Amino acid sequence: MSDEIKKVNGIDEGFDEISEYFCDARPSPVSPSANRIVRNFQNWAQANSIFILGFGTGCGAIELRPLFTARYDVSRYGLFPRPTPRQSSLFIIGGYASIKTMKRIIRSYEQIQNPKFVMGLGSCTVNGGMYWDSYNTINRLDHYIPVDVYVAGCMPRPESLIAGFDRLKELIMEGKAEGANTYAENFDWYKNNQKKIIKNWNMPEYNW
Amino acid sequence: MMEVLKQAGYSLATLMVVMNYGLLLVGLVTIIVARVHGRIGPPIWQPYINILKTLSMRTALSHGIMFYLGPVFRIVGGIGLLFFMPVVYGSSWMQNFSFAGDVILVVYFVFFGMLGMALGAAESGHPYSAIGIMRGLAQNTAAELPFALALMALAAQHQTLSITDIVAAQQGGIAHWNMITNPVATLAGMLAFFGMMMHSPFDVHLAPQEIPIGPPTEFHSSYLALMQTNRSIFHAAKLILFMNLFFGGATSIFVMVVKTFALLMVVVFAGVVFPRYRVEQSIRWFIRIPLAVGILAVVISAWK
Amino acid sequence: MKDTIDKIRSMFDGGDADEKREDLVFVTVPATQVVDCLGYLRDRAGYRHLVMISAVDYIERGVFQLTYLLHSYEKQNDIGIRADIGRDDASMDSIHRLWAAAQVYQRELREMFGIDFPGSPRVDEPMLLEGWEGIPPMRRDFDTKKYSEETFFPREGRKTADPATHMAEKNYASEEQVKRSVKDLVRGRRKRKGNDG
Amino acid sequence: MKAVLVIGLLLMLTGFYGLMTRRNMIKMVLSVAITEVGLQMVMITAGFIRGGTAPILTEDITELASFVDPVPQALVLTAIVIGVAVNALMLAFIIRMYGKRGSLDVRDYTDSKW
Amino acid sequence: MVTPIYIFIIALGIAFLLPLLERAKKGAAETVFLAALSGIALISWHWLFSLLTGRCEIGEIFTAGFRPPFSINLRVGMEEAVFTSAINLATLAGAVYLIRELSGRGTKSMMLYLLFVMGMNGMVLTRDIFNLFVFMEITGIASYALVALRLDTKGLTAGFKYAIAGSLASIFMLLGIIVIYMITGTLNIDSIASRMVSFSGTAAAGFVAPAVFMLVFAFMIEMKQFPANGWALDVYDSAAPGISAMISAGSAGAALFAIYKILPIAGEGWYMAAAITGSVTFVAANLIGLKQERAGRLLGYSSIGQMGLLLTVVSLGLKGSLPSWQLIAVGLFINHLLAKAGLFWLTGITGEDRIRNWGVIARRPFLLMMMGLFMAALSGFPPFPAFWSKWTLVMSMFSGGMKVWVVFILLGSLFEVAYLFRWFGYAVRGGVEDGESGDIVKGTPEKTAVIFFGAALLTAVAYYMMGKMIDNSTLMLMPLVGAAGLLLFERFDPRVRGIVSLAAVLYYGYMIIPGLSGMPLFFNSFFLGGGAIMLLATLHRRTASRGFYPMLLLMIGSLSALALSSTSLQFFYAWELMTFSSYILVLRGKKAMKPALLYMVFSAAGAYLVMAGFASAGGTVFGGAGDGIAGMSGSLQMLPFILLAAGFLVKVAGMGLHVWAPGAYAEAEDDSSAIISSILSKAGVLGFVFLFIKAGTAFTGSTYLYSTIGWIGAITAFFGALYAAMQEDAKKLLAWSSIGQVGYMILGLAAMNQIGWVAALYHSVSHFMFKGLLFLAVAGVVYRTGTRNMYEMGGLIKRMPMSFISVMIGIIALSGVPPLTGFGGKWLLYNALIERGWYLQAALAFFSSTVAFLYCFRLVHAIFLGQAKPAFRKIKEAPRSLIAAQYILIMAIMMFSMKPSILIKPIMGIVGERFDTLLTWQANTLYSPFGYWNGFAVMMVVCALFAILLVILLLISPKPQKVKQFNIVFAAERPETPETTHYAWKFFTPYERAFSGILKPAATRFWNAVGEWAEAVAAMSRHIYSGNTGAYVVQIFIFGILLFILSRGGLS
Repeated sequence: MSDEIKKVNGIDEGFDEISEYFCDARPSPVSPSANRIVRNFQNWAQANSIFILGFGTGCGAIELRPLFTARYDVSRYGLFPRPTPRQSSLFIIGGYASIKTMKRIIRSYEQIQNPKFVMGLGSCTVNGGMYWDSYNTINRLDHYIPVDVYVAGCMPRPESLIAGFDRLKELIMEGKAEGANTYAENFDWYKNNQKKIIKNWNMPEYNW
Repeated sequence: MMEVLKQAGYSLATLMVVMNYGLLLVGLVTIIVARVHGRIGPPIWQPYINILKTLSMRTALSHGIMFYLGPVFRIVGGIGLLFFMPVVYGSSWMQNFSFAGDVILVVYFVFFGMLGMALGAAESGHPYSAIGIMRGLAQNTAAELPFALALMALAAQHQTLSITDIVAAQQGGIAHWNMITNPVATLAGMLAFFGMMMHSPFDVHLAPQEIPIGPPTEFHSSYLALMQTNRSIFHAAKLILFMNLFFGGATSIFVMVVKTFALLMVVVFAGVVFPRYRVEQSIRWFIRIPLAVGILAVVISAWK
Repeated sequence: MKDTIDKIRSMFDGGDADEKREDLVFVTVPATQVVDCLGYLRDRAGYRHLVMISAVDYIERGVFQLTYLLHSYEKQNDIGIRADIGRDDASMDSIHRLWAAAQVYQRELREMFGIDFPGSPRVDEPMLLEGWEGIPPMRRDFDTKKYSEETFFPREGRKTADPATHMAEKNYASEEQVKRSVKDLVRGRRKRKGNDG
Repeated sequence: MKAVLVIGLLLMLTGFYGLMTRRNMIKMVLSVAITEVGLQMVMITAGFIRGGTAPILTEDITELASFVDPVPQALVLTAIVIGVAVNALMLAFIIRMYGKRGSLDVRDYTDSKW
Repeated sequence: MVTPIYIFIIALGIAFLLPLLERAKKGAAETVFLAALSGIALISWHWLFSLLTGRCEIGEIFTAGFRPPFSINLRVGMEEAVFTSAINLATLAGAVYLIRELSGRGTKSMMLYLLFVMGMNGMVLTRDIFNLFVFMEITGIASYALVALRLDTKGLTAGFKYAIAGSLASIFMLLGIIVIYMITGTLNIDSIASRMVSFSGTAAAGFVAPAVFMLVFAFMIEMKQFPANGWALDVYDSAAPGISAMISAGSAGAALFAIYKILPIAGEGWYMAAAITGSVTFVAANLIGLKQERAGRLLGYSSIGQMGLLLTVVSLGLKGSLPSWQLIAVGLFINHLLAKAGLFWLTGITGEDRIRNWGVIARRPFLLMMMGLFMAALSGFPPFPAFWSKWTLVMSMFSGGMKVWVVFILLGSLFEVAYLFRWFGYAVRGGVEDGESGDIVKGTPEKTAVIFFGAALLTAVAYYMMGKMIDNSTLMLMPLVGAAGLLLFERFDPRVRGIVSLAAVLYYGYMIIPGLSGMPLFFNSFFLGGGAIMLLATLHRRTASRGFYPMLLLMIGSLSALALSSTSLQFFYAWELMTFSSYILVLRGKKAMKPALLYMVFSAAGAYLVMAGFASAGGTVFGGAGDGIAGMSGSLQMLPFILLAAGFLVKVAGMGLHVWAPGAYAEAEDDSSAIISSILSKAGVLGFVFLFIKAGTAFTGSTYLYSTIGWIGAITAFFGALYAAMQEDAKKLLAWSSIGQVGYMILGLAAMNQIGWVAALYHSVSHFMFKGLLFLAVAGVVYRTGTRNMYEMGGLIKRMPMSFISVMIGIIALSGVPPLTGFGGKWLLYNALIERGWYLQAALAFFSSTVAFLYCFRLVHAIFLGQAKPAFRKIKEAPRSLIAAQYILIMAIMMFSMKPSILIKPIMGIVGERFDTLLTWQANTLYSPFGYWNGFAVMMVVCALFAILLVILLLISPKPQKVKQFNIVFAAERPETPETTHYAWKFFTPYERAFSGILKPAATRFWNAVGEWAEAVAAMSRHIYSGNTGAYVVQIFIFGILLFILSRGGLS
């Protein structure tokens, strides 16, 4: 906020934007239901109704579109696109992620509610792919947010993605896709890694 | 007291029937849309899974008290709309609380949920929510114009505002339906119906591509579950309202299912064929032909 | 075109024209003359469109070579004005008053090469490298691989091959095999010979 | 008598004309004065009886009817006095005004208008 | 009886003695001078007193011991006594006012003043035509000199102009006199009149007409008739205000009296010509006054206008067309005398000639109050004499069939109201333009005292006239007494004043309400109860709030009186009182200058329509009291119905006549807005109720008229809602909403059936509750945030939760969503309209009520929801008294929502058996012929559902994490600032675009054009007053020609 606007609004010197405007609570892991039947039931529901938030900054985004067309039609498997992180559970990172993009990825990831899954799409998310020695592109996505499934390829075909979804469903059913809890448990490690590359942080620790 | 409890129990049963019916309808519509697109589509019970899934979310957040209450308002609006209407004519248990008010009550109650939801969505502070609400409200009010005219035409025709009486007047075969006896009013009502169902091409308030789904942008977890449940009830309730007003009501659940399904199909097929209107386009659309039809309907009905 | 080049050379101490194509000529002028020269080209010679500004790091010569590429709609040809500026404390006159669009290029050059354009709007705001410290990444003395390895947690197991060898193996496998087998054959014969011997 | 009447009326018209056309304030006052003179002449004819005597009661008066009507004469006297007073006052104003602004043109004194 | 000769003796004698006295003792002259004036005044008062008490007869005094026609005679009759008393009173007061100035100029000025007074007395008293001339000249010469007393160029010029015009007048007068003398042989007015009659048909008749013409012409010039009055304006403009006051009040009065004596000589034919001249002058002067920017000249225009009106009244009275014209004339004259003099004196005190700079007076509340009082008197607001005079005038004119006259007179009055209150607006709200902020108006004690004396006298006369004119004057006086009583508390803390007002209202209500029934009961409990709640809300005031509580009390009281009125006059009296008090309340707003003026002009126009309506109805008893609950009286015909309905439509801001309303509602102070919008807007509804009761449906054209009114109501409702949705200003939004909501009430009433009336009355109450609630809540917000632009607010729910709840309840009730009260009104309304067969109107009303959702949502969203702004992150909840008032209203809303029967049943009783009974109650269900509504059940179902579902949500939902305002999914970005994230500005742009075709402010443009045309005509025509003496002379001659033509037309 520029000084001028501050003056107009009468904001005093000690005004801290971040703490004023953002919730500063840390995330805490929420363990799944203790009852096995309930847990399995919930996992089944989670696995059969996956709302996708596509993060299409990389070239992989172009491979997401055909999934919803007549040729591949993932809605058969209970997968639907959803435009807002609040309602989604699967976060697909569509390719290379630059530092600037990472900031947005982290923000969106944190805004998804607890059982949340991440799919890394393409080699770039795996090890940097063809941008492996770039000064501006990350190499390993899983050092910044927990990734459940990687779909390798440059770019992977939609069929590969569907295979990835299958794998993800298996993981969910088995109760192994607990990325959100991992993130909350290793919060400091993730934040360290994130802050190592994002120099002007300018947002709260955790974006609720 | 017992009467009241009995009525409450009956209404609850009705609610269950209509809710399940509504959920299946939503699932079916998704499938139909998919088939039109040449896809297979999700299973018909997908709405149930979706609700279960949203219910099984482990965290939630709240922007404030109105945000928290918004979905409650919304679903009260939906259920209330249903509760103030007789669902099946002549049935002893599907009359709900229709003794509490006539069609004007029902029509105004449509806005209860909308307003409550709008308050909740607005408290989230998300600009897209506000934009979505603005669009939704703007378009809905425009759609009310031909609907009000159609309603007045019916009132003029039947000299009553009670839904039960309107349905009663339409008994005795298709020839007595308002669709036949007052085709112009029916036309006006149906044109308004497009807007009131908020289905494509009148779904600009959601517009996933420009304002990520509008008012519910911030809602999630159990809030979303309530809203999805409400969506099915609300849809079904609106269908039942129109069925009662123009298409002779229903004498059994089966007839109700058939008629409301047919009604919904009109909207759905129109929706898959036509692209989305912009807000001012849809408003202008309503204040042109449907308005003219509505006025014609009133004039004709009052003439009689 | 020819006249224009001559004019530039006479008026702004331009060097020899480097004619790449019939409709693309580069002229080098002293850095101090660039703004005047561009102004002349824009207002008098009809080169109203600034196509781009780019820089090349000639670390060997110790200079950045800036290239301003202009286009004339009437003449349907391009002129590139080149200027060398020193690598140390690289600074250049801003031309955002001639073309407002130039500020974007200048911002980029500032960010990627560290060339300063005093007075250009928002020139110090980064476009991409938020909070970047150290030498700008496009300078040739910046070791991007090293930086990447230090910063981005490289995944173990990545194999890097010489592209030429790799492509030869990948695409011309049969020929390679023949070669190798011939080699092997020769070697084997020798071996055998040796064994024999 | 008629001649006096006609002259009086003519003088009045002259005065009116002057009042309407003159822009010099003194001339305007003069016009008023001329009008008044004309008026007085008209008035005086009102009570005049040809061959009558002055309306002064002396002892040898026999016939009251031969008196010139005294009332108009009284009126004229009053009118003259008042007229003179007003004219004097106006001239006094004009002198003051001239002292302030140095002009006699009435068009220069339109400070308050509209 | 004291002989009038003493007056002349005192005046002349003292005048000659003054220089000697001054030489003998310094300062003695002043004392003697005042004593002399007092003596003169005492003589005239003595006459008046004696004549009133009948202690003596009308006196004829002969000079020189002969009977007329041989000598000059003076007469002291009732008229003379009244006029001399008034003139002498004014001149005495004026002398006190002027005393320092006069003594500063030496004894000569006092002599002039004495001569001036003597001349005026003589003009009134003498019955000799030539003597009249002499006195006129004496007055004239004295006043020429007095005008130029300051010896500045302006004054001298004015004196010169005055002298020229006076000379012309005297020339014509003498000419006329002499011719008349020649013909009749006498100078006595009475004898001339009697002898003139006998000349018709003889040879001398040829001379009569020109002679009479000359005479009348001369007096017309003296009466400053249009267009021969430029010089007079310059005189008022240029002389010292104290002198102008005397010329305007005194000499004009004397001239009026003179012409009153002269006109009978001129004969029947001249009455009409004089009346026409007078009314043309009245209209023209007031029209030209519209454009006037200088106080002195403005008052000049007003004076000339008043003279014209008086001339009209006198000549019509003499003609015999106006019964009780004496009362009208005396009322108007005394009113003019005191009020105009008072205003001139005020001008003198402020020393400020440009009305734009009159903000200086605002620092002296006392003077401002006096100014307001004089303004009210001059524009004919009750209880001042002009009000009664105008009322009687219009009544008599209508009954005499002079409708066109009424139109002109009311038009002129409207212009006068416009410019006077424009001036007053500057005084209250104008501030000081030239930045001389340290310049505080100081009046010397005697000047202030004189002004106060004038005002007191005016009030006394008003009281006297009121007692004479109105029935049940004690009751009608109550509001004024209350307000005046409250003035005594002005020095106290505002809270004390508020509590006293509250107690007064409650006590008053306690006293009167038990004795009432029917409509008066309904409206009184509504006005007084509502007023009490709103008064409670004003208790948060900490600022001085000068004059606020008296005016508020006056308004509430006048509303109550309105409901209690039982005659047309009482109704109109209360109506005008309400208009004036609410105008002052509106004007108290910071930016209210223009809106308040607009409000005043429209209200005045509406009031004139109402007055004309009453007049055309011809003495019909109008009002609520005394009306049973059964049947309609059916005593009104079409014309009065139209006029009254139009007048009330202005008040309810019916579409087309609404342009005043948004500004007035919005720009008043925040808590006043609540009162004005929620209570005052019902005054028009009340008017319609009474009107419809009186009119019934039996008269010719009733069907069309009612359906026209119904359509206007529906269209008003629609456009009110539509415009409300487009406002950025919270109070403007509510203002438009109020306009629309009142439209529903009119629509309901116009349906003329039981349901419609129940709907309208029910909706009145519920509109009062929710609109009061909303306005108060918004007042609290505006009070804290200091802005009215909704987009500048946002997210206040966290800071002001109580206000939020108020607004939420308010909008749910307003939008008519069940289960709150608003729905009942809508339901009843639709049933009424269907019963009436007004389906299209019903559909339009329905659509409007859905459009209401738009602004409802916008209001609550933009203010309380969305993004909180950093500037408001520390603001507190609204003041407690505001909140308390709101929660009383909320409780009422909840109660009536839960059990609508406790409100609807009494209303059904009040509506009574005027119509066929259509509504029936069965337990909690209300049945109409078409449908049914069980408010209780709806409420129960909704509450139960809400509770159950809330519990369900609490059970199924994980414990939510509370987050802050920027924790939103912002397309993976973070919001930059709350200002750019809060979507509130131009909220319904698409709607605006879609409806752009009908959103053009046609009415505003139309009225703007009317205003501009009026101003343009004024601006154009005032250029004839070029300030050039020569041109004035020409104008006098032109006027003469016109008058001649007029008289020819009149005589033939």
